[in-house]
Order: sequence, then structure tokens, then C-alpha cells
Amino acid sequence: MSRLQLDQALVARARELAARAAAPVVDLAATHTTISVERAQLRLAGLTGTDPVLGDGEVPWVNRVVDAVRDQVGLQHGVALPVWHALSSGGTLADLAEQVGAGTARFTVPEGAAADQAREAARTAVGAGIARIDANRARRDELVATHGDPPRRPWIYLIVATGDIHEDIPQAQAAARAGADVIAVIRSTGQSLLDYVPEGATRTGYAGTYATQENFRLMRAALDDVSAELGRYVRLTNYASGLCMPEIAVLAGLERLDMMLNDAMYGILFRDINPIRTFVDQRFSRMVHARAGIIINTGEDNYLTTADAVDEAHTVTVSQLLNERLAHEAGLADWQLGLGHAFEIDPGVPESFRLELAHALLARGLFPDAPLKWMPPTKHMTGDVFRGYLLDGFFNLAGALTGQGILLVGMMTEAVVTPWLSDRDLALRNVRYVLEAAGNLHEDFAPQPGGFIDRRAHTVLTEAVDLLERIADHPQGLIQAVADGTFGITKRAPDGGKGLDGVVRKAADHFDPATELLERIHA
Amino acid sequence: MSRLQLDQALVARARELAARAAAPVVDLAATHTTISVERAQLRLAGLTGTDPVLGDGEVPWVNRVVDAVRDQVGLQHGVALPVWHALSSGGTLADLAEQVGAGTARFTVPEGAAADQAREAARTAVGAGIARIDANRARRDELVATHGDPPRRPWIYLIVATGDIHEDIPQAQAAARAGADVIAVIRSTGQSLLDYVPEGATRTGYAGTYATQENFRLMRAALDDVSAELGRYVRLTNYASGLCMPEIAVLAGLERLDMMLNDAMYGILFRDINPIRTFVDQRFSRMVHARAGIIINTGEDNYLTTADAVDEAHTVTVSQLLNERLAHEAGLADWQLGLGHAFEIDPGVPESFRLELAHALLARGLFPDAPLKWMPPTKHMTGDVFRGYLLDGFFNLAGALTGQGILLVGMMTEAVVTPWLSDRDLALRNVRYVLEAAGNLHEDFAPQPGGFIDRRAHTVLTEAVDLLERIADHPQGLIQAVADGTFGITKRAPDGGKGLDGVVRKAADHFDPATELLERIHA
Amino acid sequence: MPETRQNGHLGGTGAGSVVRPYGDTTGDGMVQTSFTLPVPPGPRAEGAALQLAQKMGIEPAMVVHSAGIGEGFTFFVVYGSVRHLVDLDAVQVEERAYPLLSPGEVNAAVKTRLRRSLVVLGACIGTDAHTVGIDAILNLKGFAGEKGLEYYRELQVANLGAQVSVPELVHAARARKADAVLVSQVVTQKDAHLRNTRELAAAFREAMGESRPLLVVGGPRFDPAMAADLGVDKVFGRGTTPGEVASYLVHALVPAEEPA
Amino acid sequence: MPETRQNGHLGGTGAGSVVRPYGDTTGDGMVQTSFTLPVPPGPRAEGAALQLAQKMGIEPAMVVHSAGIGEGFTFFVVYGSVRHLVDLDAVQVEERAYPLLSPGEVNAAVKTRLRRSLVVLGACIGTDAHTVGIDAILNLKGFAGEKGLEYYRELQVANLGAQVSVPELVHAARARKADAVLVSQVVTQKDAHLRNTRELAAAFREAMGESRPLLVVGGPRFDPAMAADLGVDKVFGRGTTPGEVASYLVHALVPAEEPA
Ligand code: B12
Ligand code: B12
Ligand SMILES: Cc1ncc(COP(=O)(O)O)c(C=O)c1O
Ligand SMILES: Cc1ncc(COP(=O)(O)O)c(C=O)c1O
Repeated sequence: MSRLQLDQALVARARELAARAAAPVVDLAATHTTISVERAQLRLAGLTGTDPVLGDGEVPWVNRVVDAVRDQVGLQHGVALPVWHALSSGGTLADLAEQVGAGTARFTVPEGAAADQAREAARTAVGAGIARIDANRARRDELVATHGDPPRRPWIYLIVATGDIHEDIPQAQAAARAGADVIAVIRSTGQSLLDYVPEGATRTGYAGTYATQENFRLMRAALDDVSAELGRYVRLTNYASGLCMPEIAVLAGLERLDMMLNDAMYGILFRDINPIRTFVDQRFSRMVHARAGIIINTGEDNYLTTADAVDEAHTVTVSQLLNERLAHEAGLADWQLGLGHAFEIDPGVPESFRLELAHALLARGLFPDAPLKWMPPTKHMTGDVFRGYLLDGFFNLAGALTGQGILLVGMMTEAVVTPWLSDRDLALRNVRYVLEAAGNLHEDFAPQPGGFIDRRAHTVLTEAVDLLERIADHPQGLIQAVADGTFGITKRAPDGGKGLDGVVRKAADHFDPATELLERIHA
Repeated sequence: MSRLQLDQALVARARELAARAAAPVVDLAATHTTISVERAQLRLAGLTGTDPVLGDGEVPWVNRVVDAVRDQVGLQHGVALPVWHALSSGGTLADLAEQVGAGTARFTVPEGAAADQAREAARTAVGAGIARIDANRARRDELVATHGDPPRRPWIYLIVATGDIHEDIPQAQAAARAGADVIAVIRSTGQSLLDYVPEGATRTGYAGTYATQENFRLMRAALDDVSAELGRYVRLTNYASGLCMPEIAVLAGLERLDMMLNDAMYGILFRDINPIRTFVDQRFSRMVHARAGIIINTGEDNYLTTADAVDEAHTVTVSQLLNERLAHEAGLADWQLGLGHAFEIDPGVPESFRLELAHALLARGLFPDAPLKWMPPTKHMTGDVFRGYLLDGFFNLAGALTGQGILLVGMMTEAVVTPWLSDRDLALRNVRYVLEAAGNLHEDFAPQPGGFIDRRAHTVLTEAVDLLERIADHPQGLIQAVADGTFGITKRAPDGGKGLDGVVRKAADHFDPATELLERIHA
Repeated sequence: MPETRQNGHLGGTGAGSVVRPYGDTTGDGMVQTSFTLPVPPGPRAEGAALQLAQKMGIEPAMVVHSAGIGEGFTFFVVYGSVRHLVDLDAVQVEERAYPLLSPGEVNAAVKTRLRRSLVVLGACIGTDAHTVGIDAILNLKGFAGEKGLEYYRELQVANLGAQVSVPELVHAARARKADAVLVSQVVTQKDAHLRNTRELAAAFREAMGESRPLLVVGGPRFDPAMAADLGVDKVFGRGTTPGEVASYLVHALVPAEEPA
Repeated sequence: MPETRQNGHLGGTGAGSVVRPYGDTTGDGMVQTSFTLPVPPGPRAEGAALQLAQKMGIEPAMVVHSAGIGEGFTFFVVYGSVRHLVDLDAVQVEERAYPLLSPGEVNAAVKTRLRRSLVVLGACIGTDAHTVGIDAILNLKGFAGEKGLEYYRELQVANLGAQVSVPELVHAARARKADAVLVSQVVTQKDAHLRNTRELAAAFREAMGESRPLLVVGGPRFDPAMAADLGVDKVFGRGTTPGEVASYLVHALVPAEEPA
């Protein structure tokens, strides 16, 4: 595949600036915890289920326990110390949860030997969860070895979105049979703002299906069946985003999901979730993903739905560099970085297709080892489904010409409905035609140095470096940039948005067995 | 645009062989005339109208007169001598026709001074028609100068096909407004086999509209209006094919049509018209087109609807070389040669798009100065109109990447119905998107010497030269090749097919004022 | 939030003989449609499109796209739920009423039960010049991997090609004592195929009465259920294979096996 | 061969208030439709598709494409002529019952006739996070070349953004003495937009009764004719421009010009 000759000094400069711009965020994540990070500890330790009494029986035990700890001793020490201290007198986590439900649990923060003992017990309990994640990773490797990986790049990524897991499953299987390599179950509109993870098999989502451990399990099992049938390991994706990002990441690891949407800023910008909450949560969830061998997908594509894809192309590049930095910092390897970008230039703009190629090649050149996630047109899709089908075809071609890693399949009904069964089938036929007929056209694709495409890519890179200079120069770095509306022309103040009340500054003796265990590997 | 480096020795060899293979056809055309060639003389001399009495009033006077001459003195001398001899005693052509109708006309073949006089009168009469053709050519140049040519290549070519000239006109105008540069009115299924040209404005065609002088006039006037409105000269196309090819060519010249489908073999292969009839008729019609400044379109694309587009790709090349040779021989210049080829490879074939590019570049390389006519997928279109719309988009892209001259716009409903108003509109939107978004992608398109595309093009060229060797080696050349089923896997014997009875071997004194006048220029 | 909702399956847990179109949920009834109205774009045109959608049974209907074409036309894309139910039990299927035979079986049946070869005449009539369809059925090369009827030893096939007039065809059928005449019609604009088929049937009836050959027509836009209406014995639609046709010829023309 | 045929125009030479869909000939009634049936591919499925097409009024209908999806579904493309007539006189057009004003005219009307600035509150309610639509109407940047309502000097605009709950919105409207509340709804799966709008209307009715602010909703899949049904004052659909909304606000909230 043709690569651009990027100015390597500029590239190095960009990475250096990104590290500086991200430093305040890394710092934030090191010094804070959140209720969801704490709940994630309990999930790793195996606590499941909901309190049958409270709020229609929807409130998970992990929420009840963390809230009780917080009420009684605060969260600055983490939940692990008080919880495993409480367990030192015997009983299981589930028993303890029952006591919380009954209002009889009493938490204190142990010190000295008691603390050492609680820490050790916590490590063992949480370690069991991590061991399950490790086992899942090994199992995935095994299944990939047995069934095989997709025969070619890009991997074909499809969403299902009925809201009902029992409709999703046959649709996902049909999609896999028709050629999908990756299935994403998108989430109900409301889930990101829920400060708990729903439980069980669900059938009532709006424009997406709830992410629950049981739904994960059901879908993964269904895809295992179809993988065996097809002789090709079909991957499953969900979203580690919203107020419960760390817990969802854990559930993904526990249920052998293969990829997760997981962006450092998506929740801030598009769900109005508090920046600090998000930055802390993303650090934890990324450590889990790193361990689980999960590929993350970042969300730069979303910026181009609110900002102009030509004018703001460099903000995508800047964000990719920042996401890369924060991912590396959390232990993710390059092969796990499905950095996002998208085919979102107004199709009416002259040379729009060549501009897309320039942007896509720039990303390819900057991140040669990352499986870039290439998103289809959405903003400029209309109810003209014929035009939409054509645009999606050119999107597929751009993906093949520029060596994208993960091709999110566009739907002709993008502007109309969440995808129908037939939309998905037609979309896969589109992809198949383009890849089979023109998939190797990259051999004949040779943008000239100094030509239109090369010039455009360098313009964007230069603009990105300029912007990074400005961000890095600010003591608050990325945090300030978000407040300034740099990404997706959406301004988010550090103290605004939902979920700030779930953020806690760590005390000196804060203990987080998961992070400790997870950091061990890449330290 | 990227050109292939073709082996120029092979190219020269191909042209030399084509000339040899075509020689027997040139010979045939020089030694024969046909009833339609003879009728064309009378049309040039201004004879119009039909015999109101015979056969529902559909039989044109030109047919009545030529038949009468044939009955009385035979056609081996041509109609001009007997007709203008008959007129030497006074009266107009129309009067003479009336006498034929009344059964009172008497024809003899003049000799000596009477013959000289008849020839001179015939030259004057036919010359008036040619002068009108010349005036139309000048008028076209003038209108192009005033309104302008299409802003870019390829020209966008669209068909209308309602069967009703009064539905065709608004549809053609709508298409022009939506971006069509060339409008073709396709003909009713039955017309090619009619041995006369219908008259008047017609509304009853099947899957096409009758080609009549009045329909030509109405449509050209409507397009003149829309050309003025748009500030772009919109060209009109029809079909000089079938049993009346020479007459239709004359009518096209008289009514300022701008392009004509005119192939040396289409009628033989796809309408089972006698080969000799066709070869004689095409020579005459091409001379008329040469004079009228009309661009011809040849029909190699059709072979790929009956033969496989990969296996038989070289037969397209061979036919293009033969059509070129026969066109040059008749006086057509390179800019008038809309040589045909098509995007007809089964889309399920691996690398189908790159194979298409190879074939298209080969044609481009062989005929650098000809405005190649690039035909859309038809054979592998299905009722899946979404897939069809996508394929048409890739066809458009191939056209832009390989520098085609005339892009015949594909219809998503190709396998379903003759095009609807909305099909045409959608098709033009498709073309516009592709050309505006990716029209300059050829700058980045650089098939490698020795790469897939280059290798494929050379394979086809080599196969074409091999086939031409075999054809040229036979004393009957092309005539034998047609009998062997070389083109479109359809065999046609020299003495088979319709219309052989309209072919007449010329006597030594055969006189054809039109040919004489037309040959003057390029002699 | 999560709760359990009734599954939308219609017709209970049984055979499900009543179904509705499926968008992304069982029973949602979703369809897509597009059309042009001879009305200039604007609110009145959108209202007209909704009225049509409603008459088609789409309700609620969403006009998701509209675009003017030329002066007085608007093209629409409409999505929505049709209220109609599809009753599978009421579906009239032109079931194959005869077994599908291999070439060997066809030859054997003709040879042993007819005891002479079967004469088949093929053509494309009228001004229709599309021969690929009839060639696919008759010529050696065949279609979809199946050999054409010429390959069958016991069938004597003549393919007259295209643009054959009905009188010519009647003449040829008589001259060759054809058992079956196979006719293709591809052009359908203004129902040309139906008109030509009726003309064919009438001409054979007139010329040969009861002793006329078996009349079989085919083409991509024919509805196989129309044979009786058109006055022919059998109609084949898009995607027909030679084997189906050969099997039908045996069924219709070869005496049934005598009971042992 | 050529002859003259009656033109297919319906409704005579008059205003042509009855029309049919147009394929390539006036009056031909041609439409395209596609849908999936929960039936495995085969003749029965094709028959089922034809049955549905017929129920939709398409006759004759041609199933021009069918393809199996997964185990038990078949996708169809159908072409044919619908028998329905569209009566243009019966079309209910939600005509703009008020003049379209320029920003200057809007400001002037508010200033001279209301004599105070008009308070406008905007939000996207429920779990819907699509702000681009409401931003297009409210924010300075605007839409389709028109500035948004923030640009209007006499309008006092607050945009609360997305994911605003109905109680929050009622509270804010009361606190700011909003004259008009503008709400956007983009997600429509399972009719979420309709449900949320009804909830909105009920909450304002309950909390403020007659003195509730003007309620305006908008989004790409709303049918503008549904306002009354949903309990709001006005509904705007896809492609709405800020100027239309401002003009409506003047019409609905600013006292009419006193007769001179
Ligand atoms: C190839 C082709 C041509 C070739 C034909 C070459 C030839 N020797 O046959 C050429 C280029 C010459 C041609 C010309 C024209 N064509 Co044409 N052509 C096509 C095309 C692209 C493919 C048809 C085909 O070969 N299909 C493949 C065969 C195998 O399929 P089939 O015919 O359906 O046959 C199968 C079944 O139907 C069945 N079957 C068919 N016949 C029979 C008979 C029997 C007895 C049985 C048992 C079964 C059977 O079995 C076959 C195998 O499964 C179609 C578009 C398309 N993609 O369908 C247009 C199409 C058929 N053509 C069309 C038209 C209008 C024309 C022209 C009239 C245009 C013009 N005015 O110039 C001309 C003139 C030809 C004429 N007088 O008829 C229209 C017809 C529109 C309509 N529905 O009325 C089509 C649909 C294109 C379009 N959308 O406009 N065409
Ligand atoms: C941009 C976008 C997003 C962005 C939103 C960013 C943002 N800050 O708004 C992001 C990427 C975050 C996003 C996320 C999601 N999206 Co979204 N998104 C879109 C997209 C591509 C464009 C929408 C848009 O901006 N249109 C441009 C504006 C200007 O048009 P408009 O909204 O129609 O507004 C105009 C009029 O309707 C009207 N109007 C609108 N509101 C109002 C209000 C008033 C008072 C007035 C007067 C007028 C008015 O005026 C506007 C100007 O003319 C559409 C697909 C598409 N092409 O339409 C999907 C789409 C809307 N999204 C969809 C979905 C399902 C989602 C998700 C729920 C998916 C998921 N499960 O993860 C998420 C979650 C978001 C949530 N909770 O709501 C679906 C909705 C399906 C449906 N019909 O129910 C769509 C149609 C895509 C699809 N086919 O699946 N999305
Ligand atoms: C990076 C990223 N995260 C998360 C989401 C959606 O998740 P949520 O359900 O939190 O809105 C998206 C949506 O496309 C996304 O792009
Ligand atoms: C070269 C050529 N000539 C003629 C025709 C059609 O003309 P006719 O009306 O004679 O079938 C075609 C049809 O596409 C063609 O390609």
C-alpha cells in the first residue's frame, strides 16, 4: 500500500507535544478515583446481582456496597480496604452485600496489620477476576488459532441496534454469515448516563441494546457458535463509555469481548460527562483492556459530525495523538489502538474523495502499526438511500486504498432508521464487491509527492502541530483544550457535566488492588 | 491521465493486419449498391412524404420510386440516372413520385449526352442536400461557439426510451438540465428490420421511439432551446443502423444530429441483417457522417452481452481496429470515432474492477485521439437496484480514471425496465458525485509497468494481434471472421440474414452522385 | 430499566402462517418505497406522497427524501410500516407438479416411453432480438452450469433465433412436426411480451387446432402463474434452468409410465 | 407503424388535480418498493411478496430481485404499477399561516408590538444527545446560511443542550419566565420522540396550566401535521430554518399589529 512520505521531524515533534499536552490528564488519573473504578474492584472480585428491594430491583450490589462505604468512611481510601477488612471476620462478598441491603453492614478503614491483611485478601479476590480475564485472553488466542482470523484487512465491522438482545442475536449471526468480522452491539440512548450497569438479558433499549454482563455473554456465545460454523473467529464489540466505563471494561474482560469503544474524551464531549470523571475512568478501563488483549476504538470520527471535516481535520489528528499517548501510558500496545477517523467530508465539496484519501493516508502514515478504525459517512447521508449506498461504496474504496484496519460498514439508511436486517445485508454486499473488485487497487495508487493528496496531508499535519503547540503551552494542557471547544466545537468545563460527584481525590493510603495488579505487567 | 506504455511495434502490426482484414469489405462496398443507398440519394435531393394510398399510407415516396426504377430498369446503374433523366422533361421529384404512385412513371437508363445531362441535374439536386448538411455542420460549430462545449470530459450521454416522442422531449430536457451532455433517443425494437423509414412524429414505439425525420427535428429543436437555456450545447444522438442505415445517416445530417450509433457489424450480429447489405450501407452512411461532422459510436460493447468480457476482451480490440480502419477509409477523422467498449466483466470475478481498468486503458492507449464511448454494466445488472447503483458508480470511476470520451450513463433499473425519469435523474447524480469527488483521481493512478493492469492489457493486445493474424490470412478476411462467430459468439454467413435482396452489384456505368460529391472532399 | 417485553411474533407460537415485513423487529411491518409524482417539489408534493403511501397501507409513513426532477416532477423515498398482513397459507405457489429429472433420466423416459425423439423448436418472436435467454435453455452451453437441451440425445432441437414472425414459426412447427415450441420474450415495455404471446397462441390455435404443439414461453418478467390466461401450456420466469424445462417436456409430452 | 395514441394524462386537460406516480409515461403509476419477509427464499416467498405488493395496490407487480438473508428471511425488490390515484385537492398541507420575516422584521415586531424581549428556551430532552438540530436553530452559526435565533437582538435565547429531563426543563422555563420552549427530538426508534413530546406537553400542562409557555418541537422525522395530537403548539420537520421558527414565534406570541 502506498504510504505518504511524512516529515519525520514534524511527526516526532507532534508526539512530544502530545505527551506534554496529556501530562495534566495523566496526573489527574493518578491522583483520583471514582465510584465506578471502585465498583469495578468489586466486580473483579466477583460480586454480581442486584438488590431485589431497592428501585425496582435494578440497583446492582456493587453500587449498594460502594455507596455504603462512601457514606460510612468515604472513598478516598478505596473500597478494597474497608470491604476486605469487613470480610476478615468471614463470609463472602455476596453475604456482605446482603448486609448492606439489610442496613447492617459496618465499614471501617483498617490500619497496620489489619490493613495488610485486608490488602492481601483483596488482592487474592480481585486477582481471581484478573485471572479470568487472562484465561479469556488465552481462550481468544486459542479460538483464533482454531477458527482463523479474517482472511484480509480491513476487518468488516457491523453494528446491531434493535434494543432487544433476542433480535440482536439472529441479526448478528446473519451479519457474520454474510461476511462481518466484528459485531458491535450499540447501546441504548440512555445507558451512558446511568450510574450503574443494568443486569440480565434485556429487550427494551432505544436505538441500541443495554450493555449488561448477561447480554455480553449471550452474544459472545452466539458468535462463538457462528465462528465455529464459519471457520473464522467473529469478534464482539461494545462500549466502555459513559458513567460506568471502568465496570463495563471489566465485564468485557470477563465475558471475552474483543474490542471496545473507549475514547478519552467521547463522554465529555458528546454525553456531557464531567472531564475529570472521564479521564480517571478511562485510565482504569484502558489498563483493563490492555490486560484483556482488547482492541480499543477511539472516537475522533464523532468530531466530524458536529465540526466540519475539512476545516477541523487537524483536530482529529491532534486527538489521535493524545489518545495514543494516553493509551500507551495505560499499557496498551500499538496493535490495540483502533484510532478513529471518518469519511465525513461534504460530498458536494470539490475533490471530496481525494481529500478523504489525504486524511486517511495521514492517519495511516502517523500510526503505521495501529489498526485504524475507519468510520463511514453519517452526517451527509440523507434519505436518498441510493446516493447513500453509492457513498458507502466510495467509503469502502477509500478504506481499501489507504490500508485501514477496521472498516465500520456504512448503512444506506443512516439518516433514516437504525439499521434494518436488509440494510446490513446490502451493506455487506457493498463491502464485498468493493474489496473483491478493487481491494488491490492500492497497488496502482501512487499519490505524487507534492501532488494534491500529499499537499493536503501535510497541511493537516502542520495545522495539528500548531494546535498541539498551543495546547501543550497551557499548564492545564488537554483539560483546557476541552474547555476551549477544541474538539467537535463543544466546550466542556473541568467542573461541569454529569458525574463529578462520583470523583474522589485519593488519600495517601488509597488502595486499589486492580490497578496494582494491572500495573505490575507493564511496569 | 495515466497511459500505458504499449509495445508500439505490436500496435503498428495490429493496424497493418486490420487494414488487410478489412480489405475484402472495402472492396465489397465499392462494387455494390443497395436500395437504401439509392433511396438516400433521393432523400438528399429532397424527396419526402409517403404514398397516401399504399399500405396504410406508411410507404415513403423514396421507396416507391426506387422500387419502380428497380422493377423497370434494375438498380445496377443507380437511381440517379433514370430518375433525373425522367425529370429532364420537366417537373419536380415530388411530381415524379406522384406519377410512380399513379403507375404512370416510366424509367429508362439514359446514355451519352442525355446521361451527362441527367448526371449534372442529379449532382445539383443531391448537392442541395449536401449543402444543407454542410450548413448544419456550420450551424453546429456556431452554436457550440455560442453556448460552449461541456466543461469536462467525459461527456455525459443519456438515453431516453419511452416510445413516444412527446414523452421523450420533456425527459430529454430534464436530463440535460440535470447535466446530460448528449441525449440519445433509442429506437423501437422493430425499426431496424423495417426496409423504410417511418414518417412524422410518433408515439407508439416499443422500448424506444421510431427514428423519423420529424422526430429528429422536434428533439433537436427542443435541445436547442435547452442548450440556450443552459449555456451548453447539448448533443443529440440516434442510430444509423438497420436496413435503412444510409437514409438515417442522411436524415441525421439534414436535421443536425450530432452523433450516430454506426457500427460496421452491429446489424449483422445482433439484427441478423445480411453482411453484404450491412457493409455496403455502412460505407455510405459513414461518408455522410464524415461530411456532417457527426461523431459515430461503434458497438463493441454489445459483444460483451453475449460473450464473456474477460475471455473475449481481445475481440473488442480487434473490432475497434477494424471499425477504425473502415471509418478512416470512409473519410472519418479520429475525433469522430467514438469506438465502443464496456464495463461488462462479471462483478463476482476477483479483481474485476482492475481488469476493467486494464481493458479501458488499452483502448485509451490504442486510440489516443478517439473519443471512446464507455458503456455501463448491463449484462450483470440484476433487479437489485442498490447493487446496480453502486456498480454504475464504479463504472463512472473507471471512466474518469482511464480518460474515456463519452460516458454512457448506467441505470440502476437496467435489468428491469427501460429507464424511468427518476432513474435518469439518480444516474446523473451518481455521475456528478463521482466526477466531482474523484474525477481527478487519475493524477494519483499509476499502474506499474509489469503490474497487474499492465500485464492484463498486454495479454489482451497480444491475443488481439494473434486473432487479427488469423483473420487477415483468410482471403475473405473480416467476412469470414463474422461467419466464424468471432464477434459476440454469433455466426453470420455472407449469404444469410435479412435484406440481401436489397443488394445490387454495380454496373460499370453506375452513378451515385452522393458518393461522388462526398468522396470529393477527402480524395 | 431493562424489562421484558412481549415478543412481536404474530400468529402465536404456531406455524406462523401470518407474517409482516421485517425491518429490525418481528412484526414491525417496515418497508421502503420510492416513486415520482408529476407535482413540483414543496409541501403539497410531500402531502401527496404521504397520501399515496397511506393508500398503499403505509402508516405511519415518513417521507425521508424528496427531490425535484425537471420542471414538474418530484421524486420521493418513503419509509414506514405497512398495515397489511401476509397470509402464507393463501400464497398461490406455482409448484413444480413434476419431478426434476437428470439428462439421463430425460433421455431414458423419451426413449423407452415415447419411443422416438422429441422435436423441440425454439425462437424469440416479434421484434425482440434478445436471444441470450432462449440460447441459455437450448444451446449446448446451457445456463448456470446445466447443459442446454441440445445436449439431450433424445431431444431434436432447432433454435430459429430471434425476430421470428409468428407465421414463420407456425410454418416451421408444421414442417418439422414439432412436439413443443419454446418461445422467449424479453422486451416487456407496454406489455409487448403478453401481446406477442397471445398472438402466438391464437395463431397456433387457428392453424392447427387441437393438434398444435405444446406451447412454452419464457422470459425474465413473466409471471409463471399466467399460462392459462395467455393461452399457452407453460410459462417460465427469470432464472429458469434447462433441466426444469426438459423435465416439464417429459411430464407434458411423454406418456406416463405404465403401472408395472 | 407510427400512429397517434391518446395521451395518458388523467383528469382531462384541466388542473390535473388527480395524478398517478410517473415512471416513464404519464399515468403509468409505476413505483419501486423493497422489503424483507420472515420467510426462507423460494417460490413461496416470492408468492408472499407478490401478495403483499398486491395488498399495497401494486398490480401487476414484478418481483425483480429476491435474496435470502440469514436463515429465515428474504429480501425483495418489487416494481409495478399502483392502482391508487392521488387526489391533490385532498392533500392536507400544513401551509405556513404566517408571513416569513427577516431578522430585522422580527426584531422590529417584538420591539414595537411586544415592547420587551422574547424569552426562548431550547433543549433536547430525554436521553437524546443530538444537539446539532437545536443548535442549528438557536446558535449564532445557524443553518443553511441563515443565522440562528441568538443572532436576533430582541430574542433572549438560552440553549440548555441535550439530555435535559422534562422536570428540569419545566423548572428552567418557570425560573426564566420563558415565552417559548423549543425542544428537539432526533431519535425515533420505537417512537421515542412521540412519547417524549407527549410527556413534555403533559408536564407543562400539569405544572403551569394555561400560563404555560408556547411549546415548539422539532426533528427530522416529525410530521408537522401532528402538533395537536401531541399536545404542543407547533411541530417543525427536517430542513427547518431559523427564520421560519422566528417568524412563527412572532406570529404566535406577538400581538397583531393594531389596525391603523
Ligand atoms: C443482452 C441484452 C441485449 C443484447 C441482446 C443480444 C442477444 N443476442 O440476445 C443487445 C445489446 C443486442 C440488446 C439490445 C436491445 N435491448 Co437489451 N438487454 C440485454 C440485457 C443486458 C441482458 C439480457 C440477457 O441476456 N439476460 C441473460 C439471460 C440468460 O436471461 P433471460 O433473458 O432472463 O433468460 C432467462 C429466463 O428469463 C428464462 N427464459 C428466457 N427466455 C426463455 C424462453 C423459454 C422457452 C424458457 C423456457 C425460458 C426462458 O431462461 C433464461 C435462463 O434463466 C438486458 C438487461 C438485463 N440485465 O437484463 C437488456 C434489456 C432486456 N434490453 C432492453 C432493450 C429495451 C433493448 C433494445 C430494444 C434497446 C433499443 N431500443 O435499442 C435493444 C434492441 C433489441 C431488440 N430488438 O429486442 C431492455 C428491455 C426493457 C423491457 N423490460 O422492456 C432491457 C431490460 C434493458 C433496459 N433496462 O432497458 N440487449
Ligand atoms: C450527528 C449524529 C450523532 C452525533 C450527535 C452529536 C451532537 N452533539 O448532536 C453523535 C455521534 C454523538 C451521535 C450519537 C448517537 N446517535 Co446519532 N446521528 C447523528 C447524525 C449522523 C446526524 C444528525 C444531525 O446532526 N443532523 C443535522 C441536523 C442539522 O439535522 P436535524 O437534527 O434533522 O435538525 C434539523 C431539523 O430536524 C430541525 N430541528 C431539529 N430539532 C429541532 C428543534 C426545534 C425546536 C426546531 C424548531 C427544529 C428542529 O431543524 C434542524 C435544521 O433544519 C444522524 C444520521 C443522519 N445523517 O441524520 C445520526 C442518528 C440521528 N443517530 C442515531 C443514533 C441511534 C445515535 C445513538 C443513539 C447510537 C448509539 N446507540 O450509540 C448515539 C447516541 C446519541 C443519543 N443518546 O442520542 C440514529 C437515530 C435513529 C432513529 N431514527 O431513531 C441516526 C438517525 C443514525 C442511524 N441511522 O442510526 N449521533
Ligand atoms: C468512542 C465512542 N464511545 C462511545 C460511544 C457510544 O457510547 P454511549 O452508549 O456511551 O453513547 C460512541 C458512539 O459512537 C463512540 O464513538
Ligand atoms: C452500434 C449500435 N448500433 C445500433 C444499435 C441499436 O439500433 P437498432 O435500433 O438498429 O437495434 C445499437 C444498440 O445499442 C448499437 O450499439
